[in-house]
Amino acid sequence: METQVDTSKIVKFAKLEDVLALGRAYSLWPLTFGLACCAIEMMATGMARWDLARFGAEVFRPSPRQADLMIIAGTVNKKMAPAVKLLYDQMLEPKWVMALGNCAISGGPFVYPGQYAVVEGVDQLFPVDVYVPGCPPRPEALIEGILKLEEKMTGKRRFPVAKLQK
Amino acid sequence: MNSLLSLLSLEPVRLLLYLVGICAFVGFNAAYLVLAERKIAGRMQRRPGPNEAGLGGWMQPFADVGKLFAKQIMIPPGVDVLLYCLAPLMVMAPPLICLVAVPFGDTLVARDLNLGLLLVFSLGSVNVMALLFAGWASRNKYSIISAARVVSQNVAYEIPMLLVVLTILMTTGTMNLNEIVRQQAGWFWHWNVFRGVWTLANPLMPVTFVIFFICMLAETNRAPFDMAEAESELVAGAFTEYGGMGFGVFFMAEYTNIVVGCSLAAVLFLGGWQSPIGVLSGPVWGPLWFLAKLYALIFTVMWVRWTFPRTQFYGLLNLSWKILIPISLFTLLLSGALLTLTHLR
Amino acid sequence: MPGAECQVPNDGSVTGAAGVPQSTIRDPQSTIPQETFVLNLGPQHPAAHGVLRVLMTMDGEWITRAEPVIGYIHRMHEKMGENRTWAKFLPNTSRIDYLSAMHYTHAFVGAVERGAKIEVPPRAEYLRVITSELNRIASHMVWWGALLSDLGGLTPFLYAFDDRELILDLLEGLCGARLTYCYYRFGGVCNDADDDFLRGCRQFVRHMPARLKLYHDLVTGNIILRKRLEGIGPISAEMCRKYGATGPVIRGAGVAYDVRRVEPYSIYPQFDFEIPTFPQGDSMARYLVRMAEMEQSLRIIDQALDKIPAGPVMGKVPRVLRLPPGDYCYAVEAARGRFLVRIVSDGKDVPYRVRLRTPSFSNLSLFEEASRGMILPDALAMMGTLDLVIPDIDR
Amino acid sequence: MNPTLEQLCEQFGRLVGPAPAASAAPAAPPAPGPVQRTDHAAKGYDLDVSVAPLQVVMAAEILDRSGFGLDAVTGVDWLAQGQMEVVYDYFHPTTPLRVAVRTRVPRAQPEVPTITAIFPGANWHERETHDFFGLVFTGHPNLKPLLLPEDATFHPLRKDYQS
Repeated sequence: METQVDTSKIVKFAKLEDVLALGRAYSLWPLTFGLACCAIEMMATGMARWDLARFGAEVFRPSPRQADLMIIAGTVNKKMAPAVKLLYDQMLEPKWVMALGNCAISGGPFVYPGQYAVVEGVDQLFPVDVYVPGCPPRPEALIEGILKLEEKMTGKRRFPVAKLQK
Repeated sequence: MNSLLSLLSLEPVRLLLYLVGICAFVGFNAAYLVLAERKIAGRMQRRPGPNEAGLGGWMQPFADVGKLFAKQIMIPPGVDVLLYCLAPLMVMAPPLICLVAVPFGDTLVARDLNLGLLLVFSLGSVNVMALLFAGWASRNKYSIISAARVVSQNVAYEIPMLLVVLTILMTTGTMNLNEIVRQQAGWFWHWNVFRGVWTLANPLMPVTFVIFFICMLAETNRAPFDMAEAESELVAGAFTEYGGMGFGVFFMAEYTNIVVGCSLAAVLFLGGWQSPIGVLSGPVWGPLWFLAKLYALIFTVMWVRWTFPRTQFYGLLNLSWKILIPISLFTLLLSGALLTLTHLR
Repeated sequence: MPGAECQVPNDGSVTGAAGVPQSTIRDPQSTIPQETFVLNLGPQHPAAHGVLRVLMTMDGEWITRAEPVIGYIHRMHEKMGENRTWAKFLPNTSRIDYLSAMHYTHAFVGAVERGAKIEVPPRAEYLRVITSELNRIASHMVWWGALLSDLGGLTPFLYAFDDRELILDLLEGLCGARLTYCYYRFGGVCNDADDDFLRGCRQFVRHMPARLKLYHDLVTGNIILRKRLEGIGPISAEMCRKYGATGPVIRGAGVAYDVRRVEPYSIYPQFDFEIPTFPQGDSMARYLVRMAEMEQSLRIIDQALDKIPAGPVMGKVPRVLRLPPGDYCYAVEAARGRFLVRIVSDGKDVPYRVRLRTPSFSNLSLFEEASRGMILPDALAMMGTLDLVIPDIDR
Repeated sequence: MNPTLEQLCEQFGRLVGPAPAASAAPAAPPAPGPVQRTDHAAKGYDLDVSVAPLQVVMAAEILDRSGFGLDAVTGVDWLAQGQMEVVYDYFHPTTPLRVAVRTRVPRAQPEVPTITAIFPGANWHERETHDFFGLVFTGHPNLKPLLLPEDATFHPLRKDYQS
């Protein structure tokens, strides 16, 4: 994460920051960018049964300039890696990345000694905010990933879950 | 107190107040029509739509706008900076000015212009220029294709639209929008869309209305004619390279254009602020009727969008040049001939 | 800049075919100076269905040459086949074409069973047929929705996914996965179906015809859709043969080629079903073929549910699987066409070579020839009716 | 235009000689005769034809005339024998006939003529085989890497490939 300039360390507008974070959290527009199997589950999450729209995150923008969240849904291989990196660079700050599925996290089932094609985790290319494991992850997992991301932005969880009392 | 009232009646002050009102109206509409569209799309697709931000999702527009405002402002390298920055301004200003001439009620009109219709149509065409600038300046091939499409599409659909409006003008005899509305007083069969049928001024008036509506969809680049932003073909069309609020302005302008287009349709064909049932009219009911008609039309626009696939580009042009223009020309001639006949008699 | 490379090749075979609206084809003899530019469509593009990249040389909106560039999701499945035992390769087979995972596993399992001469119990065969056909319907639904969203109508996408979820519920109950099932094993299937699954299948078979009728009412009759698909992207039977295009593409060209019928495998000969063909060869024909196939799949499931016997679902399989040296092929009709597995064994417990011949690969390879002279939206509509799954092409 | 197996056997017999020729490689998995009928239920194809590298084009012509379509082009690396095998799979759209044509080239100089002129679909299959095995299809119009990155110089499916 050190690659990004964290402006909040330099200038801090306490309340405004909080309000903006809330706005960002409730309006995460993902990039229309599917790679492999996980993309189908990503689509399924946007569909009627799970409806990503409830969280304001159904506005899939095809242009990286208008997207806030890049969901790496699938395997990134060495031929694709420069393109993925370029897409990440084209997105405007503030931007977030979700590694959806084992392939995006670590290369998943395609990693073995001597493999020649797969990038072993997109965090080798750019910082990743949320990791959602699964092969492919279920739509619930993707929604949980979005909620985790919101928690990361606002510091509060949208649907609080029970925690063990210390 | 008296001086305050006299201040209010001063023309510049009144105009200023109206402009503030129009800006608020536009802002409110752009924000909540987006939400309405997302909700309506959700309902049509058997899902709830945005409902987590605020009660039932009513805070969603604030979240979106807040986020868009706080996005990084970037001018991509290699763009034509002047045009790139000018385009969002040019796309937003004309529909705002158009609303000056639109009568929301009998007296609720910013400027009761004699040539209101002319103003609306001349400013409405600037929209094309803005998208052309945006597409050309963006240094992106998709944007350039989109710009070319927008121009040819708008030119093609301006013609039948103007022919249709000429037909209306021949029967009404005025370009004052408020005057056009006043002529449609009475029950709903006095509206222009129906009156031509039974007064035999132009029996094809309902067809004309349909043509006007189709042209309005095409002029505002809405589905099924959304060639400028054909997502599956041209990524995001003319505003592929716009992010943050630059893109937000295009988004707002799209909905403002819809508001202008639908209010024109309501004024020209559906009796504007006139009550459909003869009673319940007046300075309070008038604007309500107008808004009801406006939002019913806007709902239809959204309904169409979430029902039909996109037309193919050449099919779109063929529809205009081969079908709409001949029909609208025919209705124009027909109402001209009928008018001449009635005058001779 | 009138140059040699700017001219539309006038071979007449594809672009001049009957039924194509003339307005969408540029006159090759046109003397207007043409200036071409290269449009790099993808690898991230909403119509690319993943990471397909097409280098389009465009003359305005006309495509003079569209060269697909693939390999952006190459995942070395064939190399992995040589690195692990026969059984350990099974999970890979559901990730090649994740939309018709059952068929792909079926082909690999079938090839190994052919080599090792493993008998499959009848109940397992019936379960394979039922799940395969369910998977085919689910895959066609994704195609239907994706095609319509390519054409700009998003709502059908959601309708299709709604019904697809019903299938996924059934399959999830059976094998625990929504997408990458890996349900078949050498000698059978991994779980026996319970009554819930069979009852659910019955309900689905009863539920689906009404929905298909709704699909037709909503979409197939739509004038815009017909204008977008009819006469667009004609692919002749000869072209399919030369390029090896199979599945709905060749059936949309009027050839009743279906591996289930021509080269029967599993217990398909026992079922009564039709091979829908449409002779026009255009995008609409391919559309109608897939829509009709869903009905036929329902018929097969219905018959299989009637006849499914009781009994074991796993045959006798040796603990360490070794195939006699030689090569073994097994072809199945996947949702996108003929899928062929050719395995070469040298007698060890790992394959010597696994060749996966995927249908999308061949179906896409004719795109360059078929899209010549089309305009961009038509080419994308045609690409939508080819029903591409990019990892299936790149493997 | 539905060929029978006999017709095909006869045509291939004329191409490669009817008598079973002795194979150059001693313990190669395929087989005694150049034209071999196989059991579809056991192997998955009906006819197995071994030809010399230069004959693949003529074999493709025979099958093209009989109405076959190209299924796949496959390479197999026989490291122990120092050979590379190229297998062409053909299917017939209307009859349940499947033919495998195979040829072997020395590993040191893996060159096979292209059949792109007859089956344009072979274009991609041959490019892919070139990617994976370094097999050179002479006369191929565009033998660039297909699945591997544009600048790839390695051939991962060779048995001696180390990453």
